Amino acid sequence: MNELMRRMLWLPEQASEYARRVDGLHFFVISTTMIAAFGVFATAIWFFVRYRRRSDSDVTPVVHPRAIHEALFIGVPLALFLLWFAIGFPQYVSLTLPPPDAQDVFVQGKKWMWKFAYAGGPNSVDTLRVPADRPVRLLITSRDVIHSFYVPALRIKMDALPGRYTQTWFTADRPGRYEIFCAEYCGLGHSSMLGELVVMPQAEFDDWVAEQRRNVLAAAQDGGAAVQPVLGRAGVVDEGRRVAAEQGCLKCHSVDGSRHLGPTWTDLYLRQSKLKGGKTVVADEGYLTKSMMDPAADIVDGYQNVMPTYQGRMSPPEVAAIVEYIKSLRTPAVRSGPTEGPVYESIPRKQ
Amino acid sequence: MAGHPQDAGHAHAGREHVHHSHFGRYVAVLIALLVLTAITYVAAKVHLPGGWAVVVALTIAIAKGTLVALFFMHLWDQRGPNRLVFVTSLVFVALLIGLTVADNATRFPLANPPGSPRAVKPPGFAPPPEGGDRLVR
Amino acid sequence: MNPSPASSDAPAVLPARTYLNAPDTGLMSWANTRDHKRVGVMFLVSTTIAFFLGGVFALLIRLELLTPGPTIMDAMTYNRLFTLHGVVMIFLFMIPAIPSGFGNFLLPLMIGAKDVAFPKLNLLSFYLYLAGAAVAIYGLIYGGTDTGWTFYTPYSTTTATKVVPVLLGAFIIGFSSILTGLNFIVTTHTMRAPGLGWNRLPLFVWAIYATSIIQILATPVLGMSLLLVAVENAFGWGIFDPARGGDPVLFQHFFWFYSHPAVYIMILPAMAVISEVVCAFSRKNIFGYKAVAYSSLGIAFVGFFTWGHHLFVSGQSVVDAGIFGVLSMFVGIFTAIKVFNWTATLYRGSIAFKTPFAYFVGFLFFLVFGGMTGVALATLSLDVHWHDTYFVVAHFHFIMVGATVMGFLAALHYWLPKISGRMYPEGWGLVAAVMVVLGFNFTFIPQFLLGNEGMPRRYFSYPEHFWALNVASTAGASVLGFGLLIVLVYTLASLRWGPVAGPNPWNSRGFEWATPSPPPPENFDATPVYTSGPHEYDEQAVPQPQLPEPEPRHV
Amino acid sequence: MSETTALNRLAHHFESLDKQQQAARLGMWLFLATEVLLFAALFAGYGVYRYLYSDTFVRASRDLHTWIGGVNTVVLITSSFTVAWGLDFAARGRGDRTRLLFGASIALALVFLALKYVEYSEHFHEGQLPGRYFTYEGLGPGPGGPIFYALYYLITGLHGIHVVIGMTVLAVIGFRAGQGAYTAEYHVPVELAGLYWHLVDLIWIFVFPLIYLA
Repeated sequence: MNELMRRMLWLPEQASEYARRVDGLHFFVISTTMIAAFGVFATAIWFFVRYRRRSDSDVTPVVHPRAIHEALFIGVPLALFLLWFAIGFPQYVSLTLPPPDAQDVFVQGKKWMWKFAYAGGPNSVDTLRVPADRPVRLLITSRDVIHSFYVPALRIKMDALPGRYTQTWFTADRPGRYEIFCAEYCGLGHSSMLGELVVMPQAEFDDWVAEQRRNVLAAAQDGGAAVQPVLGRAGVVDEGRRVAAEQGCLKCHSVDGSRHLGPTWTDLYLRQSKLKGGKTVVADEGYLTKSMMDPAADIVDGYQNVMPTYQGRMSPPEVAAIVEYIKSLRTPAVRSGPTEGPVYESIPRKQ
Repeated sequence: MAGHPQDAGHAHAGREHVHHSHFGRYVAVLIALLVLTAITYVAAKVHLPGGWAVVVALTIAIAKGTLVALFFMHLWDQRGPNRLVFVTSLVFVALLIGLTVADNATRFPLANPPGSPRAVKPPGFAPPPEGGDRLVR
Repeated sequence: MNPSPASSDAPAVLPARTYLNAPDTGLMSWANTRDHKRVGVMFLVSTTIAFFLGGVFALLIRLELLTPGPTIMDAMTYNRLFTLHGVVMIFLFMIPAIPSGFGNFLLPLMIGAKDVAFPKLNLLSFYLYLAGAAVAIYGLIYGGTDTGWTFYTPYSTTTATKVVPVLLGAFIIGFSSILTGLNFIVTTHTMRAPGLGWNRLPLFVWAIYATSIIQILATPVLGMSLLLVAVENAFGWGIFDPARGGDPVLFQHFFWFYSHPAVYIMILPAMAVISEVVCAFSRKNIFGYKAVAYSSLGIAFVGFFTWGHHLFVSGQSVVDAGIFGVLSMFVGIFTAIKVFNWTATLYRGSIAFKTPFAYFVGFLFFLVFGGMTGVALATLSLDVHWHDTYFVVAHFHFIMVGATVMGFLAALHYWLPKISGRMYPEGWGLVAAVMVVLGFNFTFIPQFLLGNEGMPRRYFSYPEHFWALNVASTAGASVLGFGLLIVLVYTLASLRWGPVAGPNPWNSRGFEWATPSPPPPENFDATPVYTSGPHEYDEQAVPQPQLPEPEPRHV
Repeated sequence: MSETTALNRLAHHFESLDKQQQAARLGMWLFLATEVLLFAALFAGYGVYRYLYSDTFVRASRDLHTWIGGVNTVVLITSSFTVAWGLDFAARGRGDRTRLLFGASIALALVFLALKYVEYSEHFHEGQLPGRYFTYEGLGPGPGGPIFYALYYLITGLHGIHVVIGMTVLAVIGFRAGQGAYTAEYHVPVELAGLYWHLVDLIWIFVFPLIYLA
């Protein structure tokens, strides 16, 4: 019955006990809505047929309601609605009361990606891994505008407010992969701000965390942070970093490998990129300089033409310094971004 | 004065304005308002503890406002709809203020602005360094 | 002075002197008019233009969503387009269309007045509307505003596109709305003709009166919050800016304090129309006059207590959520009362299935379904799943397009003879009505399912598994658009070639039919005196000897 | 004479002058209701931030010159009184006295604005400016100070605009009253101008404790 209703209403799979409870209410609410709507409609249609105008001189009686009619008109729907509320409100309240033993995950929305951080590491982008059958509390925030963290399969959603935290929690009980959407309009990339929730059995999750922490440690021993500017010509690079910050480049280009409004600068130098229209280009000094002067000329596929020209806004030495800074941003291995964990077959969705 | 076409109307308007002056009433209200202003001024200088200063100040303000509305603005001797309009608007003001402040007072504390003393961090709350306190501008 | 039944030999010519040709027909006489009927007609024309403009934007949006990726435009254009669609439809069409258009035309006629209380303010209201519309559209097109009509901070205060002109445009239109509401309330209070007590007031007037209350009390808060956003955007004063300690959720409180009641500004006038139409076409007294009349006031007041149900996932407190949640359950009751009473009115009526009635049928279905999904949305835990998904989009389109546009179209057909003196073609009317109602269902029922499946709104592209339902929705939208186009064509044609209607083509008992169609500039030759209500049909029919005994008055 | 004047005042679409005046009064009250709601949004904003940054707000309001606020309150209350008195004369057909008293009210309003100017220029000097322009250091760190001053300027600024509008209205109506445009039967414009001015006073009565005595 649950499965039939779920498919009829095109609801996504139910990955938690909470989702199943909410769906129970959903089925009840939709059924009463349907019955009421079609009840009213059937009555109306019956009246249309039964009392259709037979001649232009038809006479109609005066019909006034009795108190009982109006009492029923008010009482029946009100009782139903209050019943809905009485079921729905406790469910909503339960979402705001995470159990004390819940594992905390920090969620940060940013145009247009999701970052997840576990206490003690690791961090990940766009992929949230959680253990099955264990309560997980999400502490959600945003770097820029309001986003909304939405997992349809869990029936949960919570806005990410810039500068402050909101919370929600869930206990996923079905290992698998589920979609994460941004549900609050946040600009150009709103509809591509997608993420993935990976629910894994506790043991595999523990293995994954241990593996990730080892990697981070190794990277730290390799050379400090994951992103370590190659030194040399340090003065120019520092100058480039300063100019980039002043000119606001870093508002759209990240230096940690993450995707933002524009392509990241990490490992950008000499990278091959596919342009809009299919051409390929190598990001050498010439391309980087041209991109600052005439950004619209060669747009990398998948990005919007939103960058203003810096022609006349920076002196040639400043441009050169930025290019040197970009050249300095090279990593032995880029460590950010989702790391591959065990792969689960997602439960097949209907077509 | 013969042939008065709007007897009913003038009876009403006349009752209010023509037959007797309200001057005495205005003076009494003015004195009351000045006295209340003095009281609220002194009360503020005393620096009452806690939230009492606001409560006292607002109570006196409401009393003064009522005097102005009733006598200077003649709600005392005006028709029902006008009174209803004004009272209704005040009800909605109270509604808007009450429910927005109630929201801030009872929400998840960290959902309040981080600079506010009301945004109490729970013990053991340790966000990652790129947490919400830093904002991209 | 209640309207008399139409005699069989209705005049085949239009009255010689009407508001359309007296004092004269020049452009200046319209631009400078004080006549509420002319102001109403001007509002009708401009809101209808806005409606078709917004409709074109809607069709472009649906076309873009025909395939998962980019179809005919890029993301920026799409974001601007849905902002255009929202702002134009809500501020330029929905809010003024029925109150300022039909309300202006009909309200004085229905209460037997010569004009509204403040005719100059009324004209000013129209010019404010035009000015606001011009500023807003300028801002939308040249500024490329991409915030959506909700202007949520901090997106609206940090976006690179220009937002301030649109905010100012909406602010100015707000004043237009306030002036109209103020005028209607004062008119209803002070200008009713003799014999027209509150308990005999047409239900149209009751609902427009309730609408005006909302316009007066809610619009200033919108104006102030839009100004605050403009100040924030232009000068960075920090009231809503999280980086300066401001609270973006506070903006949502302010915005919905207006915009939730504004939903009732949009739906109450449609209910006003429907109350008139259902009586006229079933030739029956309204079932439960007081219930229908007072429930309008109930909606107006309780509608103010529910704004927080737009903030269930915004970080609002549980206490507020509970208060707003339970109060939202009550506002649905008033709509339920109306629906049941309208349906009961049909009982033992004499129903003529003309075009306005066809739209009543559509309205009834859309309102019940849209209304109940609205209450379902206010059920807190369900809202967490549905919030900001296509379920919400489908719900409010059921109310706004479904119910309000059906009300608008019913009004257009019902009162076209009153306004223009000519009839529309009945056959085409029914064909278009069927297309509109079916097309509407095909457009928005798939969107309910999309919302269930989890597709968020304002998505430029979407994962492939949402594809099928989106195609269905776009297909339905094209049928809906085509149906509306037919309405436009035959309405314009009938203004010139339609058969002359006569003063009361529907045999309605509504007071506005007691004067020639189109009415003379001063509405009535002499001040009317009312001896019976506008929804009383019992003693109207020509008595025939073979009829059974009259029914007892209380059944 | 007075009747004919009164009859000329009757607009074509009203049945009687009484109805017309009733309509004008109700219209004015509805307009005042919209004004109240306009300020309501600001007061709600004030309430929220007063709650969130209560300490800073208290300190900020103690920084202000309470005496200026107090004197301004007395000034506005007195101007309200003179307006009410002026209406009293208008109701007895003494338009010349109305002009005199409205003139007194305008003079008091000028005193109000002058004091406000003194206050504003001091704030500008101290860097007590809204939002991102805030440079004053007397309130310690945190966003409470800039927000207090943003609200301060919004509320007192909007109120100041209303004072200026009210003065203009009083000037026009007072001048016309002096010309004998109104009679004991028809003086509804005087009444409406008075209502507007009392509302300006009424709002200040609430602004004063909120801003200066918090």
